[in-house]
Amino acid sequence: MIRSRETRWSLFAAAVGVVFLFAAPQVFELFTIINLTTVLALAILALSLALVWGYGGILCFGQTMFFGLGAYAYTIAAINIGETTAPIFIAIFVAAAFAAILGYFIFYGRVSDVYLAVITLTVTLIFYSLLRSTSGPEYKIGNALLGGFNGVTSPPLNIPGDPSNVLYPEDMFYVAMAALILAYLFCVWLTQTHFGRVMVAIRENELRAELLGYDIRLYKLALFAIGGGIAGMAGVLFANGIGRVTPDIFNLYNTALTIIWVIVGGRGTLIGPVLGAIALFYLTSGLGTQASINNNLVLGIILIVFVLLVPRGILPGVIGIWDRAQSRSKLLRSEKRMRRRRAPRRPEQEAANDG
Amino acid sequence: MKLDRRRFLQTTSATAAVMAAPGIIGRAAADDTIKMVSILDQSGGLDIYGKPMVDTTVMAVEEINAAGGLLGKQIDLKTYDPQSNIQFYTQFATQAAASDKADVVHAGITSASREAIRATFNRFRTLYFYNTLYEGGVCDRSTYCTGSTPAQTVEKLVPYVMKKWGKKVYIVAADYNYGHITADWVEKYVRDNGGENVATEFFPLDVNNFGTTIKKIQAAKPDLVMSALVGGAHVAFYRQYAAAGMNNSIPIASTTFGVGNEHTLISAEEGNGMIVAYSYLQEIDTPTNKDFVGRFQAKYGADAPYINELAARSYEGAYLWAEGVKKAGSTDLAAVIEALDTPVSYNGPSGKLEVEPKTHHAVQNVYLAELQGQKYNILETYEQQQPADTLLVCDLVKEPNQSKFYFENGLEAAGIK
Amino acid sequence: MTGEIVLETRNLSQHFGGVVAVDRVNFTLWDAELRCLIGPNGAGKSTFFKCLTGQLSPTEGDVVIRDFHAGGREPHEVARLGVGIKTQVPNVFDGLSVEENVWLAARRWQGAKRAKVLTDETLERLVLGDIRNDLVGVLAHGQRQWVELGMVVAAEPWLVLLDEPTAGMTQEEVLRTADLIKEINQTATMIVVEHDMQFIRMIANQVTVFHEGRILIEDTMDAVARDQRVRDVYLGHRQQ
Amino acid sequence: MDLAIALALQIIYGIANLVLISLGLAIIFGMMRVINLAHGEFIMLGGYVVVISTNHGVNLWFAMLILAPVVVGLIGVIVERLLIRHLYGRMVDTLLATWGLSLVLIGLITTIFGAQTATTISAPLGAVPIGEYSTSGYELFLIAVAIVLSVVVYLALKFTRIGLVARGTMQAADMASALGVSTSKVYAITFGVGAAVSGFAGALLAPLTGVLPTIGATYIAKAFITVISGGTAILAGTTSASVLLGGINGIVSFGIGPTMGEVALLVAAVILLRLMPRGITGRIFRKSL
Repeated sequence: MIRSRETRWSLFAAAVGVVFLFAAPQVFELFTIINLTTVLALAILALSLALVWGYGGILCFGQTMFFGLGAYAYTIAAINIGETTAPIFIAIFVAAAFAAILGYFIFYGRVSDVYLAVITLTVTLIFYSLLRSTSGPEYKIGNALLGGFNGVTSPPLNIPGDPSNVLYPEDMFYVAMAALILAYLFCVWLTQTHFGRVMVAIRENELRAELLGYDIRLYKLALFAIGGGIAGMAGVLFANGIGRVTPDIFNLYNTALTIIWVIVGGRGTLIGPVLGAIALFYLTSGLGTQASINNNLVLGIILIVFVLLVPRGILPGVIGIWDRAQSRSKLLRSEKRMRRRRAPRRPEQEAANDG
Repeated sequence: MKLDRRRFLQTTSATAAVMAAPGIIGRAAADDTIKMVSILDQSGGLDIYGKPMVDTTVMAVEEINAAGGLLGKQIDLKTYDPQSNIQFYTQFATQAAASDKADVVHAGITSASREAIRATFNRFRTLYFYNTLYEGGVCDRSTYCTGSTPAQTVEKLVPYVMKKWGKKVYIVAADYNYGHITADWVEKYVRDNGGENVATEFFPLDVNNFGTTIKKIQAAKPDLVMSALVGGAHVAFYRQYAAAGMNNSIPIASTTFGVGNEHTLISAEEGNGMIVAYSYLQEIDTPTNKDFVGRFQAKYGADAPYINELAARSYEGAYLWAEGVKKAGSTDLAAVIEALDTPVSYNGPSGKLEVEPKTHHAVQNVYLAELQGQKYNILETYEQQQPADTLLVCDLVKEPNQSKFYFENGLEAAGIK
Repeated sequence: MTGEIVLETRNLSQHFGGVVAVDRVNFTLWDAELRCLIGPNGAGKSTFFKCLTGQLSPTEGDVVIRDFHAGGREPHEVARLGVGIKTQVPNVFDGLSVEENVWLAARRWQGAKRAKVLTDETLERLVLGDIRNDLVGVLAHGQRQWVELGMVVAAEPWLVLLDEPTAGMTQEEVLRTADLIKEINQTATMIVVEHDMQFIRMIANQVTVFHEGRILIEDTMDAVARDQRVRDVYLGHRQQ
Repeated sequence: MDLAIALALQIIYGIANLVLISLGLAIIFGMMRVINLAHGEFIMLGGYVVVISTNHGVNLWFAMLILAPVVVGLIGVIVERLLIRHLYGRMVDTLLATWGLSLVLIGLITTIFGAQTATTISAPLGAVPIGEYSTSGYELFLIAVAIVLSVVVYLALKFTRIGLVARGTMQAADMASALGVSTSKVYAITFGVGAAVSGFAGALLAPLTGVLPTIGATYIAKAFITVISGGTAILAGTTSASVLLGGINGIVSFGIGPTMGEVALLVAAVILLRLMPRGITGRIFRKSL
């Protein structure tokens, strides 16, 4: 019953992550380590969408809204409170709570599919429009001015209980990497629980799940809120990586990009979208260091070639090749076994099955 | 919190000094060049501004190198394209400061991107030049803002057009920080000159349907419209305004029309008669400028884009920095800052450009011009305008250890207005 | 009829635009019964079934299951009463294995341990053991039907509603299904919607015939089979 | 009174504008269930055809009404043949592919023509006085074009063979193949027509807007929201959603301000989809085109 292979690979992936956590600062240059905070924040954002969309089948076209809410909530809370430990939890709570409210609105209204995509996109764009026009001094929450288009400077994380002891950007890497590993393990665990199986079941067939007595609205809402919370946490890290939150987080480009990461990495896996986000970030930023060919052109061609050659995304593509070799022999064996058992008793059924 | 932040910056600069040690060794090893990094958008929505800026930056560096370089060394210019995306700004800023160990970085178009990277440059004690016209208010020891600010241009434009056209002014502006602050300055100068501000309306940057507003303007019957609209979508305003026949009845003045070469994106008859104010226009009739324009067009072809203030200032910004290095005789941060603040000046295409030591902004000429046939006729020249707005809040001579953006939340929050 | 009424519809109607698919039906099901609903295509029996299961919200009238007013409720609320439902088109989790499908049904009502046992029992009972690890999506139509029946059984319902359980099955499978239904009926009250008369003969004692959205007749199978009106509307229809 | 008429015309123009920028997307989505993220770039291409060709002395009307839809339509057919056809039934992959396509088109145009291209055209037909007010004659012309275009699409759906397939597809996604029509050909034509309509819209808007390689981003979100809010019916959905969203946008823009006008449009779409989870034509006008 327990998908032991998946668990094994997940733990392996997490172990690789832990090795990276300790090895990276020894191997990479300082600037790489500093920049990794941002990259890892985006990776966690991709993970949250991998959970909500890849596992839950909820095509959320506005995952960046929870990401942005987390980033803003963290920044505003930290400015008001004067330390950053509580704001982390406030940010996660705000993002999850908003996801829950929006989820209630969506799922109890039976909105799904592309219509759900448009609602989530639209709400994200509402945040984008509203936040951009908050440049005046009248837009403030507590002591924090919202800053409009230019955004707000985000206070850096401090050691819990010691507000004056702030983390250096390179120390943020440890926090971000640990957060990614923990968030990933949490998601793996979640998919293994009864809740996670029901979510997959709902993705596979909503009506059947309902007919079994599962309240799919509630399950979707719960998953949506969890995904929102994870995205909110990613937002906290992003605010630290950039040192600032701006309404651009909520723009169409970024929210579509999140979808692209998940497709590139592979839907239905958790680690795939994480790798997809990291790969695309470095591909795009790598292109940014050259100026001879237009970056959009190169990136666009790469994505198109990719979708034609690797239709299911990076990870499922690799697994598929691996599996085909494995399962072919397995299938042969089990078929032989079946034939041996059934053939003497029910020859007519074999015939029926063949026809 | 403010205290904590400052403390953070102090602690980080201390670490930066420690970390700079291996950096200095590294620099000594590759001491044959001076490292300059440019981070400007060459793709994405901001490329209309970024691409010409990169072109002129490259041209300036090539010229300096051809003339023997700086302090006997060649300038090694690296250009990064953040693709109109803030996460790449911080990525490349960190790379420039921590990995390339740049002696100077010329970077940033929007204020959001500038603020995101300024913190990084502070931390790594990297000299930073911001060559874009913007809302003013940055007050930072190691940052130089060479572009014009609203007080410099709006102050001249408003009285001129009010005298010419009348006292009732209708303001349309982009709904973001720069638009709001510019609108504030326009309102102030309209009041100061005894005019009446009929209405101020703000538009999201991606709106490109201005019909209802044009009707409102028709209803309000102002003497003139002041525009602080920004970006590709807002070009639509001028076209729809002309399509409704308004350009013949109520004229438009602007300090933002043209930074994205908007005057070539609308036809001649749509733009004729508009009056703008900038600290550089390609049409400036001086030998230095004509020579500059000639070299630019020779390098980038006859189809080269119009050179606007952003592009010209990027060129001049590079030279201004080079003057500072020459005077300092080194690329050491403190020495270059000291040299720049003496103050250094550079006679460029726009005329004399001089560092204003209190604000690290630039004293510069301002030109008023009328658009005719997609070209500007210069009407007035105002020599050596001070960055009056930033001077109200910033004094780096008295208080050198500052790194603030005073106008982050508008003028009112900064105590002006 | 004796015993307790477990399911009842009162003036149940379902309209689609101007079309009246179910027209003021009063239907009563008694405890431990195995009731078959028959009728030609378009008679309204499937619509009626969907009203019972919460898939459709009735335009008028009510469905009462024991004391619960089920009309207009969500399917999961109906299922939560202990009702096992199998729809006309096999509704299974194609991307999951046979075992996981059944487990999801069992686990809805039971703790992890009991669910495991129940899953194993059900797989054995329905002879699905050999294909327990196969993805349901790759199975033949009849097998998928069986998986769905397994899901119904694993939930240990006291009331079972089946819509055309033998559609697409081989003769052999139909026979086994008939046996299974009788077996389920030992512990559960049942409604089976079917139009395969042969199959109904195998399992039914009491039959309700639908015609044009109403109940035409309700009697034993033999009596129904002899009824001229049924021959006209139902058998006549089948011959077309 | 004059103001009321002028404003009403302006709001109607806002609606017509929304119809124009959405219809191409609606055709492709309605018939093929492909969400074309390069839609904004098709509009941009239409604008570029007009700007570039008029710069080379081509007549403005010819460029807008004929050249732009033909060129962009052909590009659409080529894109369908080379790219989209490999991805049918994989809605999610088409998201990625059309996203890539949008980047390629932006990059290609920037590489060829630079970040901006000077133009010589302005809106023809002059200004039309309405009492003390005046409105653009060209905007009135665009209202007429939007109406004519809608009627043409209606007739095409109602009376042509492709229209028949389209109606089938709108009712049930796999109907088209069941009808035994060569779906491959139908899809190529559909994608081409959708692209042509988008290019046409871009061309018509070129004299009223800025034409830049990156301008597509201005249109795509609004078009996407309008089409999906409308539901599956290509024409009834798009027009009804345009009327609702464009109307609200216009009224709020005038009453409160442009920023709130934009927000009101978005909020209206969210509420609409909550109340009608399958869009307007999923709930009412179900049998419409």
